[in-house]
Amino acid sequence: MATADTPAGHEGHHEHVHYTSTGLENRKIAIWALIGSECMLFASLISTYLIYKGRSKVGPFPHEWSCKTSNVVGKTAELVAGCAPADVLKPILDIPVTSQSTFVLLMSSLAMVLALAAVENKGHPLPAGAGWWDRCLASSKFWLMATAVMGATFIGYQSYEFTSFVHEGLTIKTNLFGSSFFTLTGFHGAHVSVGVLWLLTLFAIDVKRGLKGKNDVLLVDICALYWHFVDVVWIAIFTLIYLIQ
Amino acid sequence: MATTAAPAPINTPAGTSYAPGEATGIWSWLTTVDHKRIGTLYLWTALTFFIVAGIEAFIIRLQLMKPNNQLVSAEMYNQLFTMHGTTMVFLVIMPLSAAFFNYLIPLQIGARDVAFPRLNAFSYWVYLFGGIFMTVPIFFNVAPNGGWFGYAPLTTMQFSGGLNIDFWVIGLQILGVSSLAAAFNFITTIINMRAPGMSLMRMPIFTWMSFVVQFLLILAFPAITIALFFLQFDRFFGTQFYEIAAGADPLLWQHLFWVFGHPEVYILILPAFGLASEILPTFSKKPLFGYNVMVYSGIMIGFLGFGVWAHHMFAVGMGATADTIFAMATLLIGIPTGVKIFNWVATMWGGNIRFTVAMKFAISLVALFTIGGISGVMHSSPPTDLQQTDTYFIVAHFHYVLFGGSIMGIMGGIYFYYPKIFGRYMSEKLGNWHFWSFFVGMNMTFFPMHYAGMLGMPRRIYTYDIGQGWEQFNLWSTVGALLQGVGLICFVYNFVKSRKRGEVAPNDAWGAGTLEWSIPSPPPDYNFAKIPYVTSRYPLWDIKQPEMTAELTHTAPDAGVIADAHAVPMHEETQYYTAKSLGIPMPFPTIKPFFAALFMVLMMAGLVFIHLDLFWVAIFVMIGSGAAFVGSLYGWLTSPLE
Amino acid sequence: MTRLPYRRLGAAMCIAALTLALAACGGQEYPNSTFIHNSEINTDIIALWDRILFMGTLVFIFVEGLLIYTIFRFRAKPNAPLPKPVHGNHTLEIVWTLLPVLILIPIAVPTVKTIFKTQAPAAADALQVEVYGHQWWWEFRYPQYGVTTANELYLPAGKTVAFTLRTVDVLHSFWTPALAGKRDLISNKTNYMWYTPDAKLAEDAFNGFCTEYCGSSHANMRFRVYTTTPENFESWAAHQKLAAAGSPAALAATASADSAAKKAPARAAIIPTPAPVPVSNVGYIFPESKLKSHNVPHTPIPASLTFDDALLASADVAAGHALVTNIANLGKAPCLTCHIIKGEGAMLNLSDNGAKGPNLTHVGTRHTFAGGLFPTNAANVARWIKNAQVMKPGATMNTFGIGEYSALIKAKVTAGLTDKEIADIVAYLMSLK
Amino acid sequence: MSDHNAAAHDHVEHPTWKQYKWVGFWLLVITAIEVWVYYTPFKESKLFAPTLLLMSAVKFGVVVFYYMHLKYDHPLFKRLFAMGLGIAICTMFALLFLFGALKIGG
Ligand code: HEA
Ligand code: HEA
Ligand code: HEC
Ligand code: CUA
Ligand SMILES: [Cu+2]
Repeated sequence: MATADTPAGHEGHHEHVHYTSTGLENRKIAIWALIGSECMLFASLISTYLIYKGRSKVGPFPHEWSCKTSNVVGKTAELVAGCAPADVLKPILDIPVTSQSTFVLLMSSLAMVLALAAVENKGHPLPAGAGWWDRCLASSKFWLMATAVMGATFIGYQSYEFTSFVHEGLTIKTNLFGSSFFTLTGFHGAHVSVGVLWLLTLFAIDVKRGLKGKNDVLLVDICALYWHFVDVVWIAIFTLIYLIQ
Repeated sequence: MATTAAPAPINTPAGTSYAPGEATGIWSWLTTVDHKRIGTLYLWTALTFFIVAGIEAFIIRLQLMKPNNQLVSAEMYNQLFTMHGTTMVFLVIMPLSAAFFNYLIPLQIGARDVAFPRLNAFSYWVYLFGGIFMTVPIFFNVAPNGGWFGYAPLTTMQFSGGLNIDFWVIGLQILGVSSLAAAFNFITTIINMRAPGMSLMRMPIFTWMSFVVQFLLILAFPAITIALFFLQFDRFFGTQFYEIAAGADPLLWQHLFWVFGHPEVYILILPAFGLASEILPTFSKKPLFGYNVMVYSGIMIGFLGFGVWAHHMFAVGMGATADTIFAMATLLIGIPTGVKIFNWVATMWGGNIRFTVAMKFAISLVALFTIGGISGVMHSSPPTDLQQTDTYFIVAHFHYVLFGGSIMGIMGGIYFYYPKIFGRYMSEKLGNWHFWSFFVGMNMTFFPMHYAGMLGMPRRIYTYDIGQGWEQFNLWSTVGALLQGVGLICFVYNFVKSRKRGEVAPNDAWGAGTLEWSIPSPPPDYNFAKIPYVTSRYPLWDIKQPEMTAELTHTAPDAGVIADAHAVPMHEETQYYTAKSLGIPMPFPTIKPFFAALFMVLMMAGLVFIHLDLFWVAIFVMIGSGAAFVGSLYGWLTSPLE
Repeated sequence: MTRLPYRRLGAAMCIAALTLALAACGGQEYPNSTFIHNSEINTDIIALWDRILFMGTLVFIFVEGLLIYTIFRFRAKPNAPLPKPVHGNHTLEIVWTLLPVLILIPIAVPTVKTIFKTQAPAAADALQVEVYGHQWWWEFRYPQYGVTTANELYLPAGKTVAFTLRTVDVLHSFWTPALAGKRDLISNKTNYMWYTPDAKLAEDAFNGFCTEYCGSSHANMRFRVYTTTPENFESWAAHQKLAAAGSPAALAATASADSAAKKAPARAAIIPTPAPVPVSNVGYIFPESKLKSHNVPHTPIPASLTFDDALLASADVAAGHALVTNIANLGKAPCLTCHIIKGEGAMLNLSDNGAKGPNLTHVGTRHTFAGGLFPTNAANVARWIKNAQVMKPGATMNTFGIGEYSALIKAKVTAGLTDKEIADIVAYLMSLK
Repeated sequence: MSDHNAAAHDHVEHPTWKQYKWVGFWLLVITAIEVWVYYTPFKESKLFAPTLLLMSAVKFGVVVFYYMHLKYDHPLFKRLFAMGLGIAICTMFALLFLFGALKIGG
């Protein structure tokens, strides 16, 4: 897990390039194994959310809910505190806002691949007559920062969502929905936050001494894999939790 | 750093427990990143916990020796069996297996180290601190008391308000970090650090089984991690995952636990299977029978292991369809396991069997695991399981597989690899005492439990009434446990004494065929002076007894070789050199993983203060050690490895 | 090292055989054996078990036999040539992959059949019993009869019983080994099971256990099942349904000679009740003489918990009755805040679901109490009221004896009952037939 | 750094901006359709959930195969990922089935 300024692995120590059986980098294998493992982590969280969906005894509920059109599995209306059959509870999940944050996160993945491509292409001089866009594409700093900023924006959206839920009376303690929703999206948010810190670290290294060379490509690559995975998890969450009732 | 002149060997060892030229002293152990030393640390620590958990078991047995006994209180008993189970599973067998993963995998695949040596040290320290954190409370009568699978809602604040369960839930979370970190490490190591020519299908079977186990770990642990997070959030932050009043479903915990729990039992047994598969061929003087099938059945067991978890829940009323599905899936596991049993017998068939202590342990694994497996099949039929579940019949089953399987296999492994690790043999005489008292004692303890269970004795009861028909079985069990205790004392004495006084062992202590026996005992810190080029499954037999591997397909060393600067044809090494004189870069010793582990454990443990009504202390400890943890991690990540 | 351990192996086998022999013919009774055909469910399970045991034994004999033969036959002999290095044999390996399948199919087929048979819905006319698990005692309700009792389950032989299983706190599991398999009691979930105690069972008593770990006194959460003839059962149920002896309701009932219990609540407030009147006909009660030794609890009474038994002899039922049922004494003896005594304490309006403790209406007819831990007699009940937590670890009932240390409040009880008062209460409770 | 033995890794074609931007484009388009559909009467249809699942599976696949360059990378990574994902999805479905929550769209 050496970061860029370690002497290990490059800068003349040729013998230190360890032989590996597959020719692949250790760290890349490890990150893919980690991603495989994370699948199980999020599967457990998502399953819990879906299992508990509709089992809360008190509101607020994720989607539009009324005592009459109860989609609460096996629960009768009087279990819901203060619910008269005519009441229609407002859905608490805000699809338009979440669509925006989803959009931001998806675009951050695009920025991330561009950052990786920029690091990979370091050392290849820009073609003659390259426009501002080519120069932009070649700037790993720009794309790393862009990804981090978009990640942070996503976190911002999430904080907004969480606080507005709390204002509407839904906290992690309110009901099963609150507990499983905040825990699931909170775990995802924590992953995004770690990713943002990771990206900022890479950015700092890039500013300090420039990211280039095989080892640095790897550094950015494993971060990118992690980042995309977090994005992919959100794709699942957005559909399963927000859109499908 | 090409080697210019042949380096001068340093003195050959006279059976020291570490190779000559290596640093000694406490500091060298705290800072070590050498997989062999870390393996040894795992071994010592896990054996210590074995004694602790064994004494707990022994007190359990004393309490149950006669009806209406009043040796320990109900509360203490509940802590004893919870800690006995938890300790045996998480602090004894898993780490004993990890000791072998650490020590053996790099040696067996011809590597100089694991993929991430410092992460490896980190895993060990986390295990040690986590283990201490979980074990110490029993001396203050506040140990976990929810059973080793801690069913909700008993473990929620509402029903277990004390600190007991806090230690359990945080402790397991800590141990999970250790296991996961180690698993990523070994997956990478096995995939990527094999010597040239060491294709997957040439890997020693122990490495193969360990490989499967690492996947079980990374795929099973997340489920319990999440289940534990829920419980932790419930207990500390007021979430409602297991809050009955909020409409929670206690089966959520059970399912998440057993989604982890069943793969876990294969995590416990496969390494022992691997060790037996090394021992049996060696002492039969025959290659392992049906290597390929052994590999595939191991993979099969691991894979099927993910589809049977609900067989622990036949009594919860899942419905006939679900019961049927899980029963059928469970029955299927008997097939790959049976293949293993038969292949082991076939390995011995026609061999020249030498009854060393290691061999006896390995044979008894085959014999005893079969018994446990058969009772497993008896549980897998839901209607009959309804008479068995949560009785001593289950206790009999899992001790036959865990003691008869895992412990017997691992004990065999210890006798087998002791000469490699410490450079000296363990005493066979004491070993025989150990073996026989274990073998007889374990049958005497656990066989009667089958009867007790089928005759109606529930498990986890601290007392039972006179005249229920269980007295004689319990008495036998207790006497058997005493016998096992005698065996354990023989073992501990043997283990400690032989380090200094055992017969000095050569490289190849037993005439085995795999790579680890081609280097000195104990191995030098760099393992292989020259990385060997591997051309078959038993490279050492290729040199020493080529007739034994004649049937195997070999690759010529130069055919399509990916040339590594250090790879040379298979050879034996007898001399010690220093890594420096050989120009082998070694990872620097570093204390950073130790501190990272210490502060991480402190950070997680700090939560406990909340329930002592010391909110600010908790915040202080957690933030303080969290910062120190990040600091250590930063120092670790930014300092060069070698 | 190469010497063969014949002698020691022999010794080991002798010991193993001895264990077996002892187990098989210890000359002891196994009252909780799962191998007794006492119900159709158990008969099905035993049939399945026999089949699996047979298959298992085949595998056992085959594998262990082969193993022992192999290690004896192929033990190393001096100067033996190197064995033939056999690496595998496809045919053999296929054979022993298929062999287990042949064993497993005859297990799988009857397994599936039995699953569906035993989990089918119960017959519609079955006797309904609602089982409620409490830390650490059992509540049994007979909704068709309006009866609620604790720790002792009466069943008519030959009639199917449909159980509805629920818990009020943590998980428990309901098990009578000699009658049927177990089923868990799960929070927020209702489980079902049924079985038919064989008609051949006349007056038999069985021990039952909680088999899901449920905290401190999990081991002490036992119960008894009494089977009897359907007539006896009806007689028992009819009486259990009535209000407690001497309660306003019961007096009203006796007053109007036949079952005028309907009007009872209205009169409850009016009629003063100085002393409970012993009941002449208590209906059927499982005869004490039919209890075998293993049905009678032998739990040791904690030596630290003393009670002057002489007080019990001179106890005053009326005083006890007043202590328990007079609302003025509720601060001192708040029994009726947790326990129901049918016909008493109407103002507390406690429902079955609201009662934290066992229904005491006919506690005097029960042979055991506190989760089947003790025989119901004055000496035991007195100690129980004095300090329940000493009698049963973790018990949630208050400690009442003045000067006793209460594990619940972690302090000595100052405002409680004197031994005399306890004796009176006990006399009253014992009169509740 | 040119003489390394990681033969497999470096010589494969990596996708470029041209491809990346199309992937990004489709991700956006599909998300837009998902959200749009949510506000149409189709939401009440039985096909709503399966359709959405399909769409998100496509998004999932595109990111994994192109952005995470699994398509171009060593097959080992595919296996590592597929194993985790496969077991995770199977477990999830099994759990939902066991809890009677497998009524997507219902
Ligand atoms: C090392 C650990 C280990 C291993 C390997 C196993 C292996 C198996 N286990 Fe066990 N099990 C436990 C550890 C283990 N178990 C523990 C700890 C518990 C209790 C947890 C708790 O409640 O605390 C438990 C509980 C448990 C239960 C739940 C019981 C209950 O609580 O009601 C069941 C039910 O199906 C079960 C089944 C099996 C089966 C079918 C196997 C199979 O893998 C066995 C396969 C092996 C063989 C069958 C023998 C060899 C095969 C042949 C010789 C071929 C021919 C044989 C046949 C065709 C039958 N186990
Ligand atoms: C690997 C796992 C493993 C191992 C090896 C063992 C080993 C033993 N186990 Fe255990 N056991 C479990 C795993 C294991 N167990 C689990 C998972 C449970 C379930 C827990 C739960 O329900 O939650 C359990 C539960 C369990 C119970 C049931 C408790 C209950 O339900 O109430 C019993 C009862 O007899 C028991 C007994 C024993 C005994 C006698 C041994 C013996 O083999 C132990 C032998 C060792 C000794 C007898 C120690 C002797 C030591 C000395 C004499 C001192 C020497 C000191 C020095 C040298 C310093 N175990
Ligand atoms: C806090 C509630 C509570 C109060 C108040 C209480 N009890 Fe109890 N009682 C219980 C519980 C709970 C049990 C069952 C305990 C067990 O078996 O684990 C019980 C059990 C009993 C039993 C045994 C019943 C049986 O069949 O098992 C008797 C008798 C009894 N109580 C009498 C009394 C008397 C007399 C008083 C008043 C002086 C009293 N109780 C006050 C909760 C209470
Ligand atoms: Cu109730 Cu155990
Ligand atoms: Cu299992």
